[in-house]
Amino acid sequence: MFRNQYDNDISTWSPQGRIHQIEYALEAVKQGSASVGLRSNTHAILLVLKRSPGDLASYQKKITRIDDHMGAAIAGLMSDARVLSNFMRTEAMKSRAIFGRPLPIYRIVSAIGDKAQVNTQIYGRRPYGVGLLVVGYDETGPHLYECAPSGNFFEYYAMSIGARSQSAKTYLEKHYESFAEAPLDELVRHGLHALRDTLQQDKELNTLNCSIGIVGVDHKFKIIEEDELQRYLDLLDNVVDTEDIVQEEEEEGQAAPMDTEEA
Amino acid sequence: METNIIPRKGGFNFDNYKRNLFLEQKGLTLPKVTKTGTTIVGALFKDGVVLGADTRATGGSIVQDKDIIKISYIAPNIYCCGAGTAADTLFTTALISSQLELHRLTTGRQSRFNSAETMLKQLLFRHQGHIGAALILGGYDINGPVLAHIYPHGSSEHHPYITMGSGSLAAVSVLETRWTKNLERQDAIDMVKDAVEAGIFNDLGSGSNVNLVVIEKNKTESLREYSKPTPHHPKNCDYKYKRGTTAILKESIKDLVVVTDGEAMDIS
Amino acid sequence: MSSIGTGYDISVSTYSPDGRVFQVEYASKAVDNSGTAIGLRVNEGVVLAVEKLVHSKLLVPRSNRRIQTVDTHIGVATAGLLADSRHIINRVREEAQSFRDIYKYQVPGKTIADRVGQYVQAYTLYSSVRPFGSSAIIGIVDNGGPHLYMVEPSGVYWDYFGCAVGKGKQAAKTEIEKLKLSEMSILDAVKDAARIIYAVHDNAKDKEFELELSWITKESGKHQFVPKEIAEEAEGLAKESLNQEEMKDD
Amino acid sequence: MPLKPGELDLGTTIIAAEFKDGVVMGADTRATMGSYISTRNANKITQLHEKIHLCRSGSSSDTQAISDIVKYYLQLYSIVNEEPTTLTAAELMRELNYNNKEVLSAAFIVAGWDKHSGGNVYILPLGGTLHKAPFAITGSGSTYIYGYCDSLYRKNMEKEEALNFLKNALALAMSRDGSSGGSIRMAVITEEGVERLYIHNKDIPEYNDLEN
Amino acid sequence: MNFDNNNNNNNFYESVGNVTKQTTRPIVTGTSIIGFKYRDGIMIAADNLASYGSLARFKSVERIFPVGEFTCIAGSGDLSDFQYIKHLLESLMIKENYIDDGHVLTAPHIHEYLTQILYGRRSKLNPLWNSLIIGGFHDGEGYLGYADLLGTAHKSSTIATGLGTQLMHPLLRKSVEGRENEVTEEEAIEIVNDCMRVSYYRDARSLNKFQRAKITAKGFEITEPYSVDVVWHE
Amino acid sequence: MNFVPTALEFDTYGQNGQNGGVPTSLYFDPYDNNGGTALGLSGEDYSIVASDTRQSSGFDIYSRCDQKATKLTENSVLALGGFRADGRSLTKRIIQRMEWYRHAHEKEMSFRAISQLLSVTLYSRRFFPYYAFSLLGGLDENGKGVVCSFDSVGSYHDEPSCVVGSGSALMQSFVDNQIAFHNQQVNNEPISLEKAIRIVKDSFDGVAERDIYTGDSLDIFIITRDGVTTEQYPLRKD
Repeated sequence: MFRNQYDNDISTWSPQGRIHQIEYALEAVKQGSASVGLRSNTHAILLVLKRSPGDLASYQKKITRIDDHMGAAIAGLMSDARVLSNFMRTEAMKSRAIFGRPLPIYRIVSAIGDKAQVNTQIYGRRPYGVGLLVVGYDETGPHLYECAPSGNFFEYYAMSIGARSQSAKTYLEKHYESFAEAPLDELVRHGLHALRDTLQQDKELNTLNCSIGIVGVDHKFKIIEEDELQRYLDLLDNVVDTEDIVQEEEEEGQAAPMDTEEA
Repeated sequence: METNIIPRKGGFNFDNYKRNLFLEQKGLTLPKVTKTGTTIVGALFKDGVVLGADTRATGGSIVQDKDIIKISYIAPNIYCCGAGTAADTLFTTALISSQLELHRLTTGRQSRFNSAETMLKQLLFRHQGHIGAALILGGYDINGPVLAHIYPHGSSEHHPYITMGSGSLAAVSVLETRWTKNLERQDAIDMVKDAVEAGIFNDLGSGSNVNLVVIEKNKTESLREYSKPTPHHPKNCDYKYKRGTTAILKESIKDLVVVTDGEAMDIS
Repeated sequence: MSSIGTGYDISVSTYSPDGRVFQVEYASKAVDNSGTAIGLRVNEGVVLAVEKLVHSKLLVPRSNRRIQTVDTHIGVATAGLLADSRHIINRVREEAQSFRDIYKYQVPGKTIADRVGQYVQAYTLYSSVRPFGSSAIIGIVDNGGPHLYMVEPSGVYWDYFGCAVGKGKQAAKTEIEKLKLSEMSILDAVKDAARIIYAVHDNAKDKEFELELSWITKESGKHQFVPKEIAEEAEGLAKESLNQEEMKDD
Repeated sequence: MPLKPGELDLGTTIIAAEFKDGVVMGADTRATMGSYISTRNANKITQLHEKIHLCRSGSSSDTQAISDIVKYYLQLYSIVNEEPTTLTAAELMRELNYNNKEVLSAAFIVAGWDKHSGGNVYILPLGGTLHKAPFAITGSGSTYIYGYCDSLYRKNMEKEEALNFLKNALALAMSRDGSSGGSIRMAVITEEGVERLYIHNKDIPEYNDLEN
Repeated sequence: MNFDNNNNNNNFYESVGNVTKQTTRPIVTGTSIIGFKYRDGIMIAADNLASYGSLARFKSVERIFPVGEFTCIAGSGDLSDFQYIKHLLESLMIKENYIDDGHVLTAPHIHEYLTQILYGRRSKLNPLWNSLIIGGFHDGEGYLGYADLLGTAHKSSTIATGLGTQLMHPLLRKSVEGRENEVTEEEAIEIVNDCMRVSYYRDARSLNKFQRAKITAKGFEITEPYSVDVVWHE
Repeated sequence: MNFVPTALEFDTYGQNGQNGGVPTSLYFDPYDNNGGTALGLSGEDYSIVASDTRQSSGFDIYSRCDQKATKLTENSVLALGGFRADGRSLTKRIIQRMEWYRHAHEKEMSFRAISQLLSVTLYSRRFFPYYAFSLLGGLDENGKGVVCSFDSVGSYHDEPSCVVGSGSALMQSFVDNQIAFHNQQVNNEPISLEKAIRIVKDSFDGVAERDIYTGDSLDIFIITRDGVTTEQYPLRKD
């Protein structure tokens, strides 16, 4: 790994105008397993790949419900994610309490961005090591945002983060123009395709290693996993038997240089 | 003459009132009186006067009586609506009406509105507001139709339309928008009815039905339950108790009549 | 003198022997790496324009704005680290609000520029923080008319007629200097702002960009994005003039 | 003594003034209970004797009771003696006011014309004193017009002048005092008799205070 | 120097250990206000008087103000608190505006917000001494809400505050209840005039000079101050 | 004396300008009572929560359509009497706490858990109480109808039927007799849901006759295994 005298702390600029610590934090996100998000004109969905630390452990939860109209997928340090999701839940509740309205999605992601930025400017702090995909449905329709440890956040038609997310992005870029009008099932199918592209060879999605979050018109945010998931997986062609994959997933988990999904 | 004008000291004293106040402060609870949280209304029309009242009497937040009569007889040509403490309005008007009756028997003439008004206000002033009667006095005498209000402290004034009681603010909104000079009889009746209903529906102290009295020259008409704006729901269940519902804790039967065998009737 | 490797350039609380604070200069580098932002001040108001580089086609157009409103009468265009820019804008908003809370009217340009300058400068004083990697162009119309300020990572700010920051700032400045800003209508300023952004955009290095155009007219006194028709017309003209330039070059 | 609970209050602005031929008197028509206007067209100018009237302020019941008593005494007096003077009426009022000051909340202006001394104005504030004055104002609204009256009152005004003075003074007080308002009632008392005037609410002069 | 208004501690007396509240009693006050639904939306009215005790002190006080394009607030009670609330809402709307994410605070949101503010202050025993009417147009229909110094709130098709609860509300109920979608604008104006006339007749803290606001699908419109004809029977 | 307009909201001055219009003393009372009655009763497999919709203060009706009962989950409904602002605030707080419970446990709170939560929440304000009389109706973990009534600082207990609010003294004895069969020897077969609803309506008709703070309209929430349904019923409006 490259090493220089400017990458030790968050309060130092490199001569090129970069902050290496932020860039390293972005790497932490890539250690996490992949998450994919995409939206149509009516729905916004999340699809995640879950890892299990071992046979005796259950699969990590990677999608959290924030409110009836909002949910988030996480890639990176789970403990940081927990702090952020609690923050988001509190803010969402405040909005309902004070104004009686669901919190607009833009506002929660910008609040997270602002919170994250502070950690990139003060010595002794470290940036959050977590990337979020936030989906929500508010008065202005469905939204998908990505929040990064740098404090940046962007609104996308579709996006993926985490390990090998580039493959998913390639898929999404190829198909995103058809998402707007796509019915929900079609949108999920695209999402699963993109997610499958992040898998290593001869691994497949199954009801254990995958979960989906859906929100949209007249559709409260709902996490779909385990048996319920089968219906959606059936939308994909060539589903491989579950048993084989568990083993290999595990290996991938161990291969990570830093146990990013376990606090 | 000069000395006569100085009112004598005493005459009327409020020691008992002061004593009661003192005892109340020390923790004594005085008996509760029924107040007619009330809407009473009166209005002049072309050739007469209409008086109207609701029929609810309250004690605290409880309806004591759903159909109380608040328009009292003073004389055949004079009636009076009362608001405030129910007993006070009842006894004040009864006292004055009996005095007027005697006066009529003595003089053989129709009672004058002014007599009734003056007697009422002087009685109330003497009691310095401790008789809680707020009255609307309406009548027809040789001066034509007259309407006056009398406050518990004893002030009075003549006006073409008047309302008093807890619902008076509700009722006044109707009168202020609808009263004009020389109303027709029926228009006046409708207006007074609506004014009382405004009190019934908007003031919790007033409720149930509307009673009216219309006084014209040589004619007084009492319209009881002129309007019943709050109909009664029929019961949804039958509340007849089955025989044996009430527990029998003890049973003892006593023969109150002792029957003794007499001698056989002679049927021979 | 080269800074790298001297050890005088890793903390903002360290001067180099020749009296420079390299960390501030490095922060400015971050600003220079970003898409260009310019501001023009004419008699009728202020125009702000930003070359927003689009790093992915999955981005939702017209979201993720780099020009933001503060209070009602202030527009801020930024260049540099986006998150740092937001931090500065939030501060401008807080300052504007605190001014309003006390004095119950809109904060004047000089006051807001001064308060923001002080705030940014404070981040150049302590080793425990780093300077902002962002420059903010503040356009404002107050009682004294239109003003244009630019606050740099050092905390320095000046009142400008026209200013530019970001990748194409040199080229943009040259273009701005050619304009007769004191005689120009605000509609022309919009057209020129669009033209300049198109002109300085480097097609070879950065593929896509989105033009953000906003103004504060003296007439409305409000900061708004330039209405669609006017913006589209300006953008059309800008593209046209770009083609003509290219043809000339050929 | 303050008002008893629930007592009808003549918040009131009342005024009377001597002029060339006699006296003029004026009053607003508002009676309140708290901020509720229980009567918007009250009559606060009461006749005591043929050419003696009074303006009432304070408790409605107290002032009515006292004026009823004095009215009765003056009737007796006029039968036994001669036509009472304004001063006699005022002194009777004072006597009752003084002897019962602990239980009354009443202030009066007595004004009238008599053949001995022409037009006279007397004022009886709370407490039972009696004062003679060329003009007198009292009631809650009067505080707003002392300056106006002090600067504009002149002796021996013509009738129209005097009425105008009254009207403006009352209008000014009524426009500022929430407890005064409604229409204006006025009375002119001269050797010839009593003339009653009524100025409709709509016709009351307006001032630029509406902008302030 | 602390100018933070939300703290309410920016008080001189604080420094001498004597905790005072901003409004323990109303001083400069406005009287009753009314609001009701009609066919096109909401109609609100308030007179222009600020009383100081019984003194009619200021006669051109505007007690209706807009918040955004489709909401108007009218207030009775203490006017210093009312001005504070106005500033609060102005600041809030500025914030909402610059966030620029397409979300707009509408009448129900503002109603909820004000209720929370009022209830919060009453719970600190430091009330904002007002009764407010929130009139707006939202989701294709009129919205009318009430909130007061205790944090009590409700929605209704007719609302009146202060003495108007007793004086004007009966008239409103009679003319509007059950006919919310029939009352025309002309009729609504008549209703306002009738109510304000009664208020002028019977409320000693009122003035025959008032403003009317309507909030419809087209936005809000607040009239210039005007008066109604009155009748006095000699 | 009742004919006087009582406690004018903002009229707190020297009443007749005798103080030169300068305000005199006044203290702030943070509480009000907005009236209203709520009834809860439970059967074998259902429970009912009913409340009138009148909101009042003093002798004034503020609103004729103010819902006092709130559906919390598919098997619990909360009704509140007393001070409405406190009631609103309390409801909001309970709903928030329930939301955190959902976040933590990914399921709805049970009826028993909610009643405990409500009690704790009320007691947390022991020395500045919520002036709200609460009534919680629903189904317990076995699907049996339960109703709990709470005082304003959190004491609570189960009852087959209970009444809170302004008309409680009038209604309680009636429902005790009709629902819990107090003082009835022979009639104690379980009451069908349909009959229970009729009794509820009659109870409110009766109370609306005699309690001035109860009236206008009745909201009836019926909680069964299939969820919560509602029904409206008109009451006296005077």
